[in-house]
Amino acid sequence: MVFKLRLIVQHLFFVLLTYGGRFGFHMGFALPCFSCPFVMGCGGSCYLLSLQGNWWGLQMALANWGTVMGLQALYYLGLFVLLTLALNKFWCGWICPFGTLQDWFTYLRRRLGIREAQLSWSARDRLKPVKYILLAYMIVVPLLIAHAGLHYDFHLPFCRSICPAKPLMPLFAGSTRHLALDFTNTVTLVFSILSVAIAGGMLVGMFFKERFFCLFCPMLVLIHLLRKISPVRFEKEVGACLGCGNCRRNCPMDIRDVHEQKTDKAVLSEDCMLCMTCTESCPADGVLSVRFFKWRLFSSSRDYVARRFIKPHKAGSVKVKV
Amino acid sequence: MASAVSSWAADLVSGDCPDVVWITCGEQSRRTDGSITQHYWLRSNSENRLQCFPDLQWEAYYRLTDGDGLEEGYSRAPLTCSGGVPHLEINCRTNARLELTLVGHCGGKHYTAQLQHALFGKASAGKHAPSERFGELPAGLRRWNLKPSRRNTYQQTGDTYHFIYHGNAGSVESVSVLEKGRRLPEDLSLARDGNLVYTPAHDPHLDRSSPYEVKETVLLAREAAEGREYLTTFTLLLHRSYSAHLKRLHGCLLFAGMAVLAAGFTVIFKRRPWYR
Amino acid sequence: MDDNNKRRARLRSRVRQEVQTEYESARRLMEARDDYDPVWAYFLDLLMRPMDRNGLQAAVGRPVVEHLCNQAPYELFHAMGVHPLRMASGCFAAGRLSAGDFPVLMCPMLKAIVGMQRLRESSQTAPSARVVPTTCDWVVQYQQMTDADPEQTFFMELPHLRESERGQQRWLEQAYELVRFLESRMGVKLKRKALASSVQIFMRAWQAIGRLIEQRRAGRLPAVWFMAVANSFMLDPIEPWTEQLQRVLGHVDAHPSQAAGKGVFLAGSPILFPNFKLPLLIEAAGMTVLGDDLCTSERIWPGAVCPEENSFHGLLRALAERYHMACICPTFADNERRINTILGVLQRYPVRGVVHHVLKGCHPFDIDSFRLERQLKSAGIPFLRIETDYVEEDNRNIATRLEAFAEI
Amino acid sequence: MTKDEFVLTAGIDLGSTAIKVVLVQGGRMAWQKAVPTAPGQAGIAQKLIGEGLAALGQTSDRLTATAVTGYGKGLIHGAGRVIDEVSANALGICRLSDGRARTVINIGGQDVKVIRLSATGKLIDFKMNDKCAAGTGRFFEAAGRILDTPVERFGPMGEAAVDPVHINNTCAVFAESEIVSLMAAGVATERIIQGLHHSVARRVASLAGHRDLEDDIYLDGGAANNRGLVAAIEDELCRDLHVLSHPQFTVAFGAASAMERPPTY
Repeated sequence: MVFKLRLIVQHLFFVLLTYGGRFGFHMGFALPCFSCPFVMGCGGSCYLLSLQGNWWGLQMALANWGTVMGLQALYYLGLFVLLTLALNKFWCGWICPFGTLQDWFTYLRRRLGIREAQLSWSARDRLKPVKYILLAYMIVVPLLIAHAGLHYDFHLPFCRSICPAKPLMPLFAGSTRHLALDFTNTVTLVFSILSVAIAGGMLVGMFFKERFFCLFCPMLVLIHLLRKISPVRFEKEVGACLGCGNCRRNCPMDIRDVHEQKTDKAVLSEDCMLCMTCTESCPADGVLSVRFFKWRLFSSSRDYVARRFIKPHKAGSVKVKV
Repeated sequence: MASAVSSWAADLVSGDCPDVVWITCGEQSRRTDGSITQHYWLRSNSENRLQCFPDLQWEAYYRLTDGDGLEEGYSRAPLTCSGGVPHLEINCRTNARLELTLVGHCGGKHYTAQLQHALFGKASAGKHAPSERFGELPAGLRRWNLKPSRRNTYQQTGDTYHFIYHGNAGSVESVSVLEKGRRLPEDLSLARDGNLVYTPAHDPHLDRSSPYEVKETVLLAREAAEGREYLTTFTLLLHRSYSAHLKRLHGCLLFAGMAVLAAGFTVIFKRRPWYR
Repeated sequence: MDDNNKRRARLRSRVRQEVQTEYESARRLMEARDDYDPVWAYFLDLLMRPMDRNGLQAAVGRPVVEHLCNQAPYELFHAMGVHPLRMASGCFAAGRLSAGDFPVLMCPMLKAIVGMQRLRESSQTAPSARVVPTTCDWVVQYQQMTDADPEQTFFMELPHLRESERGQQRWLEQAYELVRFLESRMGVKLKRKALASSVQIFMRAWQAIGRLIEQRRAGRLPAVWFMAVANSFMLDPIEPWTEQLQRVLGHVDAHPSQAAGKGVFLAGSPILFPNFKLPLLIEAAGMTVLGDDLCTSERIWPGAVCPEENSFHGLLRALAERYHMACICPTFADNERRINTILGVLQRYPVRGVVHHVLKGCHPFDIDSFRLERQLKSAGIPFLRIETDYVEEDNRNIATRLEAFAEI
Repeated sequence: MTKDEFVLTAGIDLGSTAIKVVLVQGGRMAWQKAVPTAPGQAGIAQKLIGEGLAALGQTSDRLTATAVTGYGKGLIHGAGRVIDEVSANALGICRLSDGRARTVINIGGQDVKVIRLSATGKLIDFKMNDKCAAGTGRFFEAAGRILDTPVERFGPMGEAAVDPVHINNTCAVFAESEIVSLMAAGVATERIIQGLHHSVARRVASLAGHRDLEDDIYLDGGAANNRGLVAAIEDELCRDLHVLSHPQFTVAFGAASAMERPPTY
């Protein structure tokens, strides 16, 4: 069962990326997933930090780009591109610890039998450009700091003012520092208020809507930019699709493109995180399939849906995508 | 150091000697092998310039303590005279804590200027080579001893620093704090056994500037014994406080408040009004 | 007045006699086949049940709710302890009872349904409720045609535009309305756990049918028998029916029949017992029907109910969407995916042509068949449209065409 | 092809209105005869074959095989091969037109068929009218009874007619009443007959449709002998039609010549 494997991989990486640093395991500073560097002893650092960072990121003055630090910045960018090419959106659906955290909230909600808060199609479409705005914000502010003399306290703008992972993930390392309001000066205060407020809102959002933050996550944009040259392919056999809508309803990201696609094969959209829930709940044989180069990792089949959604012969609740 | 430096009297009449002398940080440069070189200058508060003598009577002792343990004795650092002001530079290959002590005398005044600084060398390998190994500091030297603690490597306002004054504490006339040469109104009292606890106040200007901004606060102890005057200074390179301004209660309240607000909004508005 | 009633009573008893003989002869026809086996007897018995509703009610042991098109989720009925009876029937003789009130050129199935309704009304207790999804224009007239009690009839307004949020949302509201209607009629509260277990039970039936469809695609099961099984769906409680289906699977595995001649895909208007005329003619013309998208055969189970979550709303939403989105009834406005099933089967199985069955007077399927014909012919797939009704008189004409089609 | 010279096959077309028998030798129609349908078709067919063999001076053992087609093909048992009439028609018209035919319109006794075929005579697609027998042989018989002129004379009389009257009913039943009213109005029989031809032609044209009629269109079946009808259909279809010498026997000929070709599936 794919979703069982996914649970194992998610939780393995959650432990590795949150506590790995304490055992000397560190996956570098260019991970395409939200492994938050503010967690003491984290097992790897999210690339967004390096992107905005002043030593090896956009915030470095133009002059330094020629020096050792410039090389380091390119090194991190190259590492990020390599990692993204290798696993594409698997980073989001299978590895990102913050995604795993959000999934826990969803399991909890489902266990309590509470209904998911549905977004209307128009509301969902209005949310799509938010992640581009956040990405722009994350790129422009460091450049302003480096070249336009913006005050240094605006450094790491996305991490310190928007990202809910910064206040929430360190809780797993026992530090509530990032939940505190920083009264050092107005900028740090505004940033910390924003950060804590957004984290509070996201916490509830995660509970009621599956993978709520992933709707706004700029990492999706960065990974999506490399989809053409990445070997990972998510394809739909348009000719055999029954149009039953399972893929659209079961998708944590409420993606409609997979269901509505009637002409071309590629259905890896910008929001998709390759959690393969749609492929697991598609009752038509061979319609949806995920490929890596020429190997088919997994494709939909009627027997799989039967095995997945039918509990063996004892009464009781539906064996649902837990 | 482009900043104005009080000059040093040409002759050695004790009247012309500067009242207070302390160490200040110069710029830091990173060598190709990743190690960093930190420049230090001597500054004084009196108007006559601090002039290098033909035969420098200042000695500089320094000790680098890096992550894996204390380095035994002190080493001597070559003091040079550039631009008429005594100057020295320390090269540090790995992350280490520098303890720098300069000793000198002019006329009847004996000066001791000290400083502790955290240096982050990222050299690929090897320990930093001491220029000239030297045993202990000269005996009987009046100096401040800052009790090392993990928190003090990154000196920041609002932290408490425990000093022990080596010299006969009884004859210490006054202990004062100087900023850019001006005496701050606080007066500190030295305990009988020479212990002093000093907590630098937060500086709104420092808070408003960048976290890497450094404010140099000098701790001065005047002691007069047997007709000589001992002026011992310790330079604290204070950054703005890293965690003093954090208010976790407010943060948690805001967090909880937002969560409740969002929950209310979601339950009321965003869950479609279904028949059930 | 009473001789009028007497005359009507005499007509009704004669029609009941004719209906009886028509069902009997159809059954004997099936039993006379050389691949007949006692394992099919269960399904043939079930197929005789629509005539006597009391028999069905006794067998099922639950109050019976009649329903027409199968867009109303069966799981909802089952979870509320009610048994849905599909009123659809292919009995020509029953049509005579209602022939006087309808135009000549009209969907014969509906004539048969109304006829059977009148037969049942006279002899047995009237049904306590009737659920009618508003698919085509004639089904919508059902309540007025049979001037049934509006209180007993619940129209589920089927949104004809499926891939729009409004459409899906309105159909989900209809599902909630259906639950409310059944609760008020039956006085039974629908609980989440019951709904969850019903979904499980029907998913097991879906799985068994899935394996039967695979056997059929491989040519090991004649189309007529598959249609017998499909038509008997919900004429018996679902669990025994599923167990019997497992036995049939064992039987077909044990001695499969060899597919003779060209593989053909049967599409179009529903084909109902006792009127298996077209499948039999196709078989006689030397072709085997490897797949079909009739809403009384394979299309009773188009997709699978895969609920995203376990809450009451989640289950209901999964049910509503499965029965609404996966149905290919031509009355839907956005029905481009209907050809997908055919192309899907054509790619995987040796199917070399499509026979499109149109009941005379069934305009939705008739008009849709021209679009389908254009699409299939552009894809180079032979296509034959057979427009017929429940009479046997044009068998020769159809047989000629089918034999010729076998040649293409 | 010496081998073909001596092969003698028989094709029997048990149509709804007439039984047609053809003897084929060397790919040519050697002998053909048609008799109206009557019960005991098997016996009639055998008798006709015997008559044909006698006419050709051949003995029955020279007959290598017989093929049966048409509505009644199930009635004769023991025939060499049973072929459906649409494929037989396609093959027959292809052989008789030396491969030029692409479309053939067959007006039979009970149905009208429009068949499209490939150069080799293989069936590509076909259309048939459904139950309604309007515009078929039966229709002309009924009209003949009312006008009490034999069907054979319909052709010349129709051709001779100058300005055909417009008969808008194609349904055999209603057409009769319309013909009676026209006769009462004193309209000349020729004009009525040509009017009938045109109404049938309209019916055939609507069935055939204009889109997919490929060129070299042939017309066969019993009604094809009727020159007036052929002219009317050409006029309605705005395409020129070819009619062979014995249009009624094309299907039987196709069945007979199918013996040399192995069955398709």
